[in-house]
Amino acid sequence: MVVTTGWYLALGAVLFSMGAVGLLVRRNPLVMFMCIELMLNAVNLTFVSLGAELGDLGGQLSVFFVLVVAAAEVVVGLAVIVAIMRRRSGATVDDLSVLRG
Amino acid sequence: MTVPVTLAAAGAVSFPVLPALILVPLLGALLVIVMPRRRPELLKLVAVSVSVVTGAMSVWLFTAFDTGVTGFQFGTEQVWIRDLGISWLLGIDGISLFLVVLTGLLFPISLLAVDPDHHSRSYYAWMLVLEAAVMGVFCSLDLLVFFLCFEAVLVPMYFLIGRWGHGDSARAATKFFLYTMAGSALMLVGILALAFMHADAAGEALTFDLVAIAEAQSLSTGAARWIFLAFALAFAVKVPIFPLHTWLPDAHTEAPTAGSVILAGVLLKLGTYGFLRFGLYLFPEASHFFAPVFLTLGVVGIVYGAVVATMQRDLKRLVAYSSVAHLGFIILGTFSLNTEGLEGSLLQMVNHGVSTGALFLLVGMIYERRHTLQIDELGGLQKSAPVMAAVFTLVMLSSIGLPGLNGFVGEFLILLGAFNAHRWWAVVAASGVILAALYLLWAYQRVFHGPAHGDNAEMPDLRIREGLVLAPLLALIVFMGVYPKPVIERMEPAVDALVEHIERNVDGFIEPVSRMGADIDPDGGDHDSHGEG
Amino acid sequence: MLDLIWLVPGLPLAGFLVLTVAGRRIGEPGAGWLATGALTGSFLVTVGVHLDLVGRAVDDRRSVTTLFEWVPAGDLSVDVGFLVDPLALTMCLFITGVGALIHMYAIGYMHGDVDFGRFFAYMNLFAFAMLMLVLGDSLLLTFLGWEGVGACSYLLISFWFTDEANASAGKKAFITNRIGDWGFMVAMFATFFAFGSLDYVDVLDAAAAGTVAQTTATLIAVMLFVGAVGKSAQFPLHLWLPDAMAGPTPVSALIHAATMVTSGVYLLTRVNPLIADAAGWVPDMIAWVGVGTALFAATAALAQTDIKKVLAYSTISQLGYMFLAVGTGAYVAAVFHMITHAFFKALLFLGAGSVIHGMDGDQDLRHYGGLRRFMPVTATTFIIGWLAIAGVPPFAGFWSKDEILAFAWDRSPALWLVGLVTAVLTAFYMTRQVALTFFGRYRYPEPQTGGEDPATVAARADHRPHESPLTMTLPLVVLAVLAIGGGLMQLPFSSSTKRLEAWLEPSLFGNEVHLGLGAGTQWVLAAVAVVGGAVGIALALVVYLQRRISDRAIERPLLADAWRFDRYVSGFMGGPGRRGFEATTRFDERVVDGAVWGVAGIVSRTAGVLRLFHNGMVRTYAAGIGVGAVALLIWFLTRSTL
Amino acid sequence: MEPAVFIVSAVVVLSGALGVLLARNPVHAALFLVQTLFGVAVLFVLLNATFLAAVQVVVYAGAIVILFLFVIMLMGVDRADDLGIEPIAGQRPLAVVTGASLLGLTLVVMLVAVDGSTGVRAANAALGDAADNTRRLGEALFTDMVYAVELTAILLTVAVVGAVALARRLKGPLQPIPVEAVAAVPADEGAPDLPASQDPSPEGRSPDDTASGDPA
Repeated sequence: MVVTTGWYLALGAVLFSMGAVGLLVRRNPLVMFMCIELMLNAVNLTFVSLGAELGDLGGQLSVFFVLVVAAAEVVVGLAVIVAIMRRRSGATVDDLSVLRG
Repeated sequence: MTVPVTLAAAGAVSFPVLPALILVPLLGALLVIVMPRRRPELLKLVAVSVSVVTGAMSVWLFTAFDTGVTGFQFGTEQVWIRDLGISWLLGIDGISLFLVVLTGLLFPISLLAVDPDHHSRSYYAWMLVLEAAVMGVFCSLDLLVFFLCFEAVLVPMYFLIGRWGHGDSARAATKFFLYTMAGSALMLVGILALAFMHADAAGEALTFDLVAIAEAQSLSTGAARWIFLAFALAFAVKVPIFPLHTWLPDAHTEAPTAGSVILAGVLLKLGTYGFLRFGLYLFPEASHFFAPVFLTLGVVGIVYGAVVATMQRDLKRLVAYSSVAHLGFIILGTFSLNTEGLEGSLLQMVNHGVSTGALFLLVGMIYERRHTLQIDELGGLQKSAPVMAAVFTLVMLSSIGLPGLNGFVGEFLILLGAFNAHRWWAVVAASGVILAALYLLWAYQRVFHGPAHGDNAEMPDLRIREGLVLAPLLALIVFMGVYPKPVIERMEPAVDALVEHIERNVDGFIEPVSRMGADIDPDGGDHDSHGEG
Repeated sequence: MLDLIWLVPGLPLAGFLVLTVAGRRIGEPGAGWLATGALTGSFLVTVGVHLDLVGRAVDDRRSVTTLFEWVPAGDLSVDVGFLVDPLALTMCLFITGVGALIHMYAIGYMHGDVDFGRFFAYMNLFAFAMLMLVLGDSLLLTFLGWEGVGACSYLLISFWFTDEANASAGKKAFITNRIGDWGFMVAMFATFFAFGSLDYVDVLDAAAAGTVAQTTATLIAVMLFVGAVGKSAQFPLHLWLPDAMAGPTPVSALIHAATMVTSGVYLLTRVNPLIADAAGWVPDMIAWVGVGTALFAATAALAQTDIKKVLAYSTISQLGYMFLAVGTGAYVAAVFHMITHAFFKALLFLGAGSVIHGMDGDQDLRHYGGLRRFMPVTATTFIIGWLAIAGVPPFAGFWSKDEILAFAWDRSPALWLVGLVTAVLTAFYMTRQVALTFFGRYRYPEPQTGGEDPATVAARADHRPHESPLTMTLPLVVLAVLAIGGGLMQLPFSSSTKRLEAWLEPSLFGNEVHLGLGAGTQWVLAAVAVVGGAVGIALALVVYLQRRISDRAIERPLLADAWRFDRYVSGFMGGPGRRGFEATTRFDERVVDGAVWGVAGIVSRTAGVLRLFHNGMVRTYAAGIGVGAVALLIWFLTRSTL
Repeated sequence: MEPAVFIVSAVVVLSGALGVLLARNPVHAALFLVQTLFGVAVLFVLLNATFLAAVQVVVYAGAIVILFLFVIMLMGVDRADDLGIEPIAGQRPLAVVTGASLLGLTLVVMLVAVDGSTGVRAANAALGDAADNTRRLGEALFTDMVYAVELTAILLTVAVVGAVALARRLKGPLQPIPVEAVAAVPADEGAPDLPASQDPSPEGRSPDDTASGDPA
């Protein structure tokens, strides 16, 4: 039994979908962030496996940048959550619909 | 690409005066913004001196302009986006010269005439930005730069109307902005289509150079007609041509005095100038093809604007609708496609700017004193303010088109040109002259004549400062009525060239001119020049 | 001397400018004397030019003096220049001469008015415009004067602007005139189209040479006639003139009797080659409109009670005679009547002004009576004017009217008959006016019809009518002399006594019709006219002095209302016309602007629906992204061949 | 050996993900996330991406998740989620359908596409073996991609500054988020810390009245 690239890709797809479902279902902003991380990881996995399939370094390079951006995003996102929680602890994202049209 | 721009007579002018016309007000606006907060009285001084410098430069252009030269003068070119063939290509000819001068004159006057009642810093900054944008429109010979300036005009005007206006000014400003913006959206598409199709047809690199595109006339007839319509819509809203005029009364009524003056004096000319420069020049065949439509709309505008003006209850709205009528004349002259009509149109643009500008200044002065412009609430003002009444009379007579004052020359030439081209349109349009007398004299009677009651009896007369502000306009009203030759002789080569350009590019088109002893057939067959020569 | 012709309009213009700037400071009576002086100077220059011209050969009497180029545009080139020829100069002579007298008169009449300086500024401006009208060397320059006099007329009619009626009258005059101006403008367009020029010299010479097509000439002539009808208050554009009497009386005398209203006649005389080239019905139309207006206005004059309105309708009627003359080709007679009319009608108006002045502003004929005892000079001169207009020989009016009637007979006896009836009516209503004003009982202190407050009647009892000052009576005397002797310039006895005809000949291009009547016929016609006049006078005396017949039989309300024509027009303008304007305005608000707001409303409503999707829930947005991603994937898959 | 490692890692990854999805307590969720990240790191090693595996452990598991935990602990937001209710009607079915469709479609795309993959081989740089991986990655990052790397540096700096600015404790009392806005169907008006008026009426602010909005 040989592990082909397809296996990795399938795993990535499952992981991505689970992250997406989590994002849609959970209400705690922190957990939603985590789901986003899951999705990013799924994409990273796909990048690396396709890079391996094609013998190209580009996939790994992309992952590097995804990691950086993810880190930056988490930092800012968490700061926003802190700012919100300070005013109203225990808020879920459903409570924050101030910007409704 | 070489620029077919004639450098001013004495070789090259070392000082790039056209860029300066745009940059000086822009830098002035920056200066106003960074002025120290402690010295608010300096704001007006700086703003006025900047606009006076700009005005002086434009007047210098008038004197330095080479009367005998056909092409563009004072040309400069500064490449902007090389790959797309966009450059700051500036130049003026006899058509744009007067609009530049008019802009240069009206801005200092309106800045001097009225002080904003709040937030003077941003007021002056916006006014100067507006001046820069308008100058850009009149000077640019690059389609995209033109469009940029054409649209850039809207932003300062939006704020001037919205923030310093009266009444429901935010709504009027929004209406103005959205209406004109919607009109010009298609023009951008038209400009792009024109440039790409020209580049395709001519096999050249992409360029937005007006002269190159216009002289090549590389588009197919059908394409040119569609693109002309895209341009025409933008200009028609801006002019405004009936039935796209309803933003104008609202904007005028709610705008501050200076805003009204600039709006009537300069901004409306963007549309009529656009028709001359970009409509007729770029699309001679399409202009000729659609001329009957625009002539009809022009005539409808003349009569309709006058009729609606008659029934207005607000003095400013009345003047606004009179603008609709006056601009109908300009459209009529433009689409007569002969020298007399075009020169009349150009002259009328300047005249309308001067006369209606003065009218709005006077109306603003009345508002300042009485805090109302409802005609019912005014009356008998001639008793308390005889000098103002006299000035108003002069301006009104100019607006009515009394010979000897400026309004007449333009109107007469327009009708003369229109009569040569399309007889019955001119005959109907001439009746606008009767209606003009009707609405203005009736308004004058209700505002200035009759017994004065209450506050009307106490209204102070014109102050010295106000008189001085109005003086240049009054002088122009008389001078251009008595001796319009210096103006006409400067525009003649450019207009002749434009007419020749149309003749050259429209099959079987001969400029409709008069001829000796010609017979006027009684059926009034519209002598439309097709193969009649 | 010819080089100084620019001084003729130049002096009044200078006077206007000085008075505009410093009129208030110069004050009374300096401003008046300045204005009078300016016009007197013009008169003297005109006389000088006249003598110059008289000394020249007949074919050398037309010259053009160009000052500067006015409107050079394309093929059009119009100069500011003066066409000096006998016709223009004749006009100038009586405009400046009569004008100067009226200016002088106004110094007394306007005494004590707060706007004394402004009045004389306007008067001088008017004189300038009027002189430009007659001296202009092109249609366009004439049009400048044409509109200029209209504007001055507007300013002067509404001079006492605090009264709404005056303001309305001024406005009405201007707008009605503008209708005529429309015709003038169209005529100019057609002229330029046909001739490529607007200069009289080019146009008239070409027309006289017969190069112009008949249709073209007809169009131009008819349109100029429309202009003339407006300016000269002919039916149906006569409405403004009776109302124009709201202005100060010197204005009525100068503008609405002597000069401006005759400019229509001048214009048609000026373009006589075009009328000659036009279709045959054009002169007939002019003649019939003229004679019809003459009759119509004379009937209206019968029943007027305002002393100035009688004269106003009389002016309309006399102008009708001039149009009749133009229509019959008797240009000389038209100009002749224009001049004599200027003399006697100015005299009558000034006399009326003197009466009004003496009666403290009361203008109602019925309140006068017996005034000759109080104002002898006014009464004497007024009576001279009356005899002149009534066609009593040898006063000036007799000669000119007689000549016109002779031409009318020559053209068509029907025209002559209407003209004769008008002459009888003229004699009647003028006699009525004189009788009511100067003869009979002094009725002023009596209670008037309509149940007056006894206090006002008592206050009137103390009033003593008085004669006017010398500045006012002197012009009356001068004009009276002219009204007596004016006929001398054109006596019909032989070609040597027809001085005016010989003098005007270079301006007429041989279009002057020559009477085909024998001397005998002419004598008979003259006798009939004299008898007719006498009958009119006698009838009026019977009615108004002897009171044998009730004046109610004659003064019908229908006539006093001028056949209700004005009422119908005003009713139309105030009713359906106004409603039409209002409907257009509503159309603008509801339909044109409504469409704009309708589009805005559609956008707004669409947005209102779309905003429901923006519920502020992050997870809903996320779901939207998810669904979008799925949709995109499906789209890719369906497109992809895989 | 490879299939075994892959299967074990896959189980670890997926169970961790399921844990994140279902854990009521955020702290537990964070720990499940660590589990998933480790699983992915192992897979990276399996794919010869040794450097990324290290970064995955150090940055993700070591830094980011710790940051999550810090926030949870410090802010006291470790209150358990009530997964039993769903305020937004239809959200869950929609989520399941969306997730399933995503899964199905991506699987179709990937599995069908990879066999007939049209990707360009070794377009950027050769992959090299596991031992060489770090050196090659470093070379690529600091030669060809040096601008991009510098840009990420700027991005991170901005993020840090932004985070400090956002999370800073301000002087004065905090404005609570209005209760209306907290309701499931919020009221219409905007929050008070939005600019009060956007219309250009004379009362509105002008550009020269410098930033006057609520700095919070």
